[in-house]
Amino acid sequence: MTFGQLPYDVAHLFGGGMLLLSFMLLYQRRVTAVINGLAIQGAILACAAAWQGGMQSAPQLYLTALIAFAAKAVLIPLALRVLIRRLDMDRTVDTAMGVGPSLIAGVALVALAILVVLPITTGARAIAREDLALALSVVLLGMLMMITRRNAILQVAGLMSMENGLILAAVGVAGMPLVVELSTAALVMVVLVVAGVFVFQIRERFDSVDVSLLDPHRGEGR
Amino acid sequence: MLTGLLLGIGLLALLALVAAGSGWVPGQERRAARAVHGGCLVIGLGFAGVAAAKLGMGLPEVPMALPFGPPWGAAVVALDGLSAWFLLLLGLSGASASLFALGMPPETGRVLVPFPLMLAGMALTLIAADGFTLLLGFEVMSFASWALIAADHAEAENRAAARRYLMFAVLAGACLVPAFGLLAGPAGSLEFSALRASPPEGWRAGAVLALGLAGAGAKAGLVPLHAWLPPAYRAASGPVSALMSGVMYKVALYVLARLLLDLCGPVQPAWWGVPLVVAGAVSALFGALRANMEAEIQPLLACSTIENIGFITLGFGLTLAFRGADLGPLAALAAGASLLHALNHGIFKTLLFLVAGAVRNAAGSQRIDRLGGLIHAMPVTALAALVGIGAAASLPPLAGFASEWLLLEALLAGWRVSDIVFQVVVAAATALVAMAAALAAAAMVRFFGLVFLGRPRSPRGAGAREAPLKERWALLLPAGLVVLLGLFPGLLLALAAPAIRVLAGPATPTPATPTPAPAGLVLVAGEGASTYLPLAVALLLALVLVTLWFLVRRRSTGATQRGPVWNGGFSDPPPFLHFGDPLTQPGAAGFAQPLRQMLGSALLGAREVVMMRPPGDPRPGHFAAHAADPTPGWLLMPLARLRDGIAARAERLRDLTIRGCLSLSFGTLVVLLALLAWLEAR
Amino acid sequence: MPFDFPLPSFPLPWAVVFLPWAGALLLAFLPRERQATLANIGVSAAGFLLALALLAHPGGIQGWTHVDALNTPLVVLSFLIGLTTAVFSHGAVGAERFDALRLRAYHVAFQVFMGAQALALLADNMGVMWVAIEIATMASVLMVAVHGTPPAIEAAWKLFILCGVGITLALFGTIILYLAAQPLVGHGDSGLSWTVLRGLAEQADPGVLNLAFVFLLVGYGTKAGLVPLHSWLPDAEAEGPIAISAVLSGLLLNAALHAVLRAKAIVGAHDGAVAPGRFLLAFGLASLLLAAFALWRRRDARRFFAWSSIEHMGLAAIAFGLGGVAGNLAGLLHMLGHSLCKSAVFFGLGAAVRLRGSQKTADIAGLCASHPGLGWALAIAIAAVAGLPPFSLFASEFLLLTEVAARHAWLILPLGIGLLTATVAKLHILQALCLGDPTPDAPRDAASGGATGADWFTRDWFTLGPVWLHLALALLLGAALPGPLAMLLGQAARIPG
Amino acid sequence: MLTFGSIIVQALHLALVLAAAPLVVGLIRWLKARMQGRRGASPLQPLRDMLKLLRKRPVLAENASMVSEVAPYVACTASLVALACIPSFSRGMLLAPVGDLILLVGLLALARMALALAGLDVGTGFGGLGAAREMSFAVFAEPALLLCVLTFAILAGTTNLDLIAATFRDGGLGLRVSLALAAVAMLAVAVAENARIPVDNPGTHLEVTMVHEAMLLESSGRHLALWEFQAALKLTLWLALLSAIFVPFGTAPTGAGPLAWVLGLAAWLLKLGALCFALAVFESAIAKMRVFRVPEFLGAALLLALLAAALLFVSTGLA
Repeated sequence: MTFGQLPYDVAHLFGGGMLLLSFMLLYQRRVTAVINGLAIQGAILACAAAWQGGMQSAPQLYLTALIAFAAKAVLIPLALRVLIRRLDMDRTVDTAMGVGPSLIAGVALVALAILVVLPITTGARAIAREDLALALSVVLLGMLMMITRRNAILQVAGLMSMENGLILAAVGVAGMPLVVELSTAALVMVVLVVAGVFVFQIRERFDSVDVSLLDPHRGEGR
Repeated sequence: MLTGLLLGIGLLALLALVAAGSGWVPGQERRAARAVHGGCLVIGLGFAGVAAAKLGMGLPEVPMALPFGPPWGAAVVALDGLSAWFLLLLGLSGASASLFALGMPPETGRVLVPFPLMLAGMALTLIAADGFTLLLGFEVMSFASWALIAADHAEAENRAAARRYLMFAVLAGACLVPAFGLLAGPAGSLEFSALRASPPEGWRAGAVLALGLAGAGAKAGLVPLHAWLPPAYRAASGPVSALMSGVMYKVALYVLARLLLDLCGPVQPAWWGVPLVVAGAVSALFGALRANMEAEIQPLLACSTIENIGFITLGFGLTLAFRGADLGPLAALAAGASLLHALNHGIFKTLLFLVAGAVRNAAGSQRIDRLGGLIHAMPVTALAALVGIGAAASLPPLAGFASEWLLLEALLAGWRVSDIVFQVVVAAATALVAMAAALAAAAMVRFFGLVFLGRPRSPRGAGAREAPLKERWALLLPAGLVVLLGLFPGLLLALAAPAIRVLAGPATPTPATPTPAPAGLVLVAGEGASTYLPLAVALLLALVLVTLWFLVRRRSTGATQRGPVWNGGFSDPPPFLHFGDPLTQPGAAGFAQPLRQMLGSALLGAREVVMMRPPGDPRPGHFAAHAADPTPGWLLMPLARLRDGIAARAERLRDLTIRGCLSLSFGTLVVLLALLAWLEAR
Repeated sequence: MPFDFPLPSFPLPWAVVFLPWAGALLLAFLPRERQATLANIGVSAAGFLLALALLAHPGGIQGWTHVDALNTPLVVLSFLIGLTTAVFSHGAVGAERFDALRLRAYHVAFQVFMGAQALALLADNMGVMWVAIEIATMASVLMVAVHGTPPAIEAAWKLFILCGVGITLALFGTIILYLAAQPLVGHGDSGLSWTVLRGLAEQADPGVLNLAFVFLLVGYGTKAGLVPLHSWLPDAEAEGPIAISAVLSGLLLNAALHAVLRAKAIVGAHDGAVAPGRFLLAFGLASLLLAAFALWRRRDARRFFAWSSIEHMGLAAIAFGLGGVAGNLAGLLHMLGHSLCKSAVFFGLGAAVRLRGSQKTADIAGLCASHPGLGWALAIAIAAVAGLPPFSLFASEFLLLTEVAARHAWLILPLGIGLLTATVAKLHILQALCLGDPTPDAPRDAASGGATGADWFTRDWFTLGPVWLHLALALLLGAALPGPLAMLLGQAARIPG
Repeated sequence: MLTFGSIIVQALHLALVLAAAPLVVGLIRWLKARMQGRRGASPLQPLRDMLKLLRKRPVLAENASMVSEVAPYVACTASLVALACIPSFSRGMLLAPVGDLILLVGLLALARMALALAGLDVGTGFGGLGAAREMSFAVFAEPALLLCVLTFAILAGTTNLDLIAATFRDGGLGLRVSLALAAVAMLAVAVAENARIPVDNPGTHLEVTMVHEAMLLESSGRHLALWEFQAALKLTLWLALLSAIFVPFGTAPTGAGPLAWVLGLAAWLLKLGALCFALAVFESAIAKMRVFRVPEFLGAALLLALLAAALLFVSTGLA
């Protein structure tokens, strides 16, 4: 396999775009904006997958791209919007950590990701390494988002963002078997989480201020 | 022979199954009880027979690998001198206890199931020849005895006792298992032959010593790990406590001896003896003192057990020290003292606990303050008890004295280890042992004098009847043994020679080496200079007694006359007090008063509360005596508080929202990644 | 292996996986309680028989699956516990008061879970293993949530989110693992094959391997309930039908720990990579110590034993972290023994909870006095879980302790403290539940479908049978394992390295 | 071992101590009386008392058991056997191999327990009180005694009384601080064991002094005679023990002839008389102490004995 400079740059660009969007998600204060950002990230992921499909001449990646686009850029964001309307949720984000600190933490996480990936120069191809650093950053930022937001919908968004990073890594590794299957399986889980929010009307189970509501549910007082 | 033993163990397990099965069929308890106890009796006698054959005929010791065992290897069993010696005790004591239980009203399944299991566990521990089998038997024994203690679990006190008991048993296991691991080292084989081949060195050896002492000590009830012991006996029935006190602690001591004296190899330094000597002496003193404070007979006897365990441990410590100082004959002397005392104590304590069981059955209580005057109603039991307390108070020529004589001789020779610290320790230990012996005598006088002599203290006690025939036989069997053991300690030591060689080193003479003519009738110590001739002493005593009696009765022919008690001129009690004025009889607390004031207040935190009414107030005054063992206060309570404190802190981790839990996971991930980055950057 | 399997090309592992799934399909259409529970037993029994056939399987890779000494005993045990759970559930499901839909969902989820469990153990392809664990997670979420009460949903949601995140991380680790193998194997499925990876690990990039291990550890470690990733476990095991608690702690945790072990084996094969054992050791110690102290604050009996699962997983992790044949054997034995004993406890506890109508410890006192058969069975089962002899947890804890003492003596102290604290806590609960004055049974209304006193007695053996069977097996495992099985375990202990 | 001479010596010794026992008690009483300015009863008075008591019909309490009847014989026997082993005018008696110091302690304990049980038999307050105190005092006396034995054992290498006496007589040990300390300790133990002032007062039956006599309140007739005799034997035993160990001079060696015996006899009588005198002086000079001061008294003896052993470790360079 020989990659020219351009394909590498483009793939890198997609990855960088996803990371940027992760930061944007971390930065957003409004729920709808977060969902929009998520949709864009899903779209970029689809592009990245398609690009890699072309680069590695692996047709199954096109399928991945298609699924990612349909589900992550269109369907799930739509569903989340419906959910927000149905549950009549607060439209502003209730953060547990201020935006500033969470951005700083995000930068630190990216630095950590790079630090961790840095020693892997030996033997591994540069593209994989760069992609790995980006994907790792996206995953970590997604998780950071999950723990800095109190709203269930936004936590689902964080989980999705994590999963996006995951797929980015999967499509970035040349010749990864079972990509389609794995990405689909991961997607199914996210869909089920969203469905769970739907079915059980879980509004604020993550972090309710209403202790009297939560305590009996934990089964055992202190 | 080993096959026979294993068969016995298997049969015991089968008996337990039978007993468990009989629980489903109502109305079969009587037959089940007879089957279980009869079986235990026969198997116990079999054990004793096999052990005696092994010791007497010096059969070869061939380790045998069993067809089953833990998943990583076969279980190995063997019967060497040390095992056989303790097996002999197990057989004799087990047979006595079973015989006694046969005479008692049938027990429920709660007792019938664990009883044979406990015997099986002990036998397995004794014949084990690898670490796993040993601890398997050891813990089975602990668990079964827990079930026996918890059998009467309706009372909260008994439950607490059982819980504490099991806790210490687990502690013992948790100490002994790593001790074996340390002993095995990276080579990993736990077979005794392999362990002996590579004795531990340096800090490993020290750790084995500490863990072994703590582990076996926790099970044997060495101070300060004895807190569980007296309460455990409040609950157990006579035969069960006889078995526990007579044999179970000996099994723990067997493990101690096996671990420290045998498996650690013969080259350990002399100072190894010091911790054992100190622990033994302190246990002896504490146990004997507590025995004087207890208000119930079974805890009283249990405390006396602590004292005797201390003696045996002390002997093991001296053996270690003498062996380390290359004083072979003295090591053999100390080892012989310990082994003989283990056997003697096992038998006479079995006897005393069976007596206690008979008293409980007959008089319906074990509180000293509800008993009294039982010698009139239960003459045979009283006679057996008298033999027992004589041995427990180490009076010549009974069993306890011979072994204590050996122990004291070993202590008196302790100065030969040329180390001033050890010498002073041994001198102090001598004083403590003597004090403990005197305290034990006081405790035994208190036991016999208040329970069997005097007047009854309660209507129920006054209505006591002599124990049934089987129980009486079960009392007379160990009583006869106590007398025999006391008269022929030399023969016993000759029998114990293989066991002594295990402890003191292969080429040591036994203290019964027949330098003067009649072999086996003489105990010799101190290079042949000190001797004890129990048979001669006994004959002399008998001769003098008979002569004296004859002379006195010839001079004084008058028959005795009965009259009312004089009691220093005090007036007779009013007729409505059927048992006399109860306040004029010494009570359990009253008898203990001098010792409580002299030693109890300092060592046991004992105090007395006397509440006298002002003149003219008709209400009765009050007297209360308390003695509290300090060890729970400074050992268990702080630990429990620490545990609760940590638990409360740990609880904060549980009380998290989902976001908090996620943060935990995330934090873990980030920390691991950072760690990775740091590791790789190095 | 005693004889060759007649059809070497017959995909036995897949049959083991798909039989329960087919059963799930069948059960989805059985509306009546009695039929459904009996069918459930039938399917489970068939699955167990098939799993037994694995013992005769020559071993080796078959497509995405492989059969070796490590996973065979785990699979067989899983199906055994599946069968006993089905039997138990036949006696117990009436008391759960399911409506028709929930009953079907429950059975379907159960069988789906069983299949996924088998696949997770049998998978050679790490990707397939991941998918299987994901399916098992989702099935268990359904099983926990099946009652639909607020606490159940709370617990299920916690399980879902925490394990979902964990599983995502595990997938990331799997991808990185492939990244390590990719330069060596090129394209194709073999890049995710555990056997291939294990063989090639020595030549792979250690940095990539390290990274992969961290993610796999955190990911699957979450499922295995290792502290500090354990938060979902106590609640999940304490809600939902009690049969599920037995399955969760008996099977799911094993599958997850097995996955961690496989990852450890790969990374451990490379000398330049970080020593994975240390990580496992640290997680194991944290689990042991936290759980040991947390046990003292439990007032809910099921949560108590859920925490004890954390503790036991910690012990197994310590054993695997020690590594070596003895360490691995201890860990494996501990996993097997824990599954047997813990599910036995949950069966007994289930009956007790049903009788007393509460799962608070204070409401379930004195079982030995009121129901001697149940009380003593439960007492012995708890003692077995506490590591008292002669059951197999004693053997494994013994081996672990001696191993630790022989090789890392400084570990004795934390390990001993944790073990002692936990064991004593279990003895406390043993006495609290089984001994003493009995608390009154809950009153039963006829409409509830719950068993009356006499009825309970007839169904008695659906509870006590499994309990005694498990205890007997644990006894065999601990003290008298038949030779071939002992050999199998010995082989298994060599696999993780 | 079993020579004719040893048998003769043993028989003579037995006769001697049997005769000496009542006389020793009487002598001390007489000496004390003289010192206190009274004329005092004849030294033979205790013997007369005993003989008279023997003839009287014993009265037992209604609820007394066999213990009351058997205990005096047992106690007397134990004391007598112990006394028979202590060399008096000559060493090498028949019972010399039996005469072990630890056995002696055991026999004393046997006598003590018989006494205490007899005191408890009827269940009266006085008997219990006396028994409790008697057993409690022994708790301090026995260790002190055994530490003294430790000192002897270190010096003589044995616990056999005969050999110890021989070593101290012939071994040329000279004057040793350790032995002096041990002697003081042993004297204190002897005072306590024999219920003498300051531990107990043998001359009264008042409740305040009750230890030994309290246990005998219910005995009468031949039983009381036996108890009195036992007390006398015990006192003689202690005096003989002290003289055998600390002043072994003049004692005839093993296998000596009658001339040496006569010399030894004279020396022994002299020693005994001196000890009686010393005891009388001591008892006349000091007052009885409170019961609960006794542990301090015996504790001091215990410490002295420990000090004796420790000094020995240091001074003889055994360390």
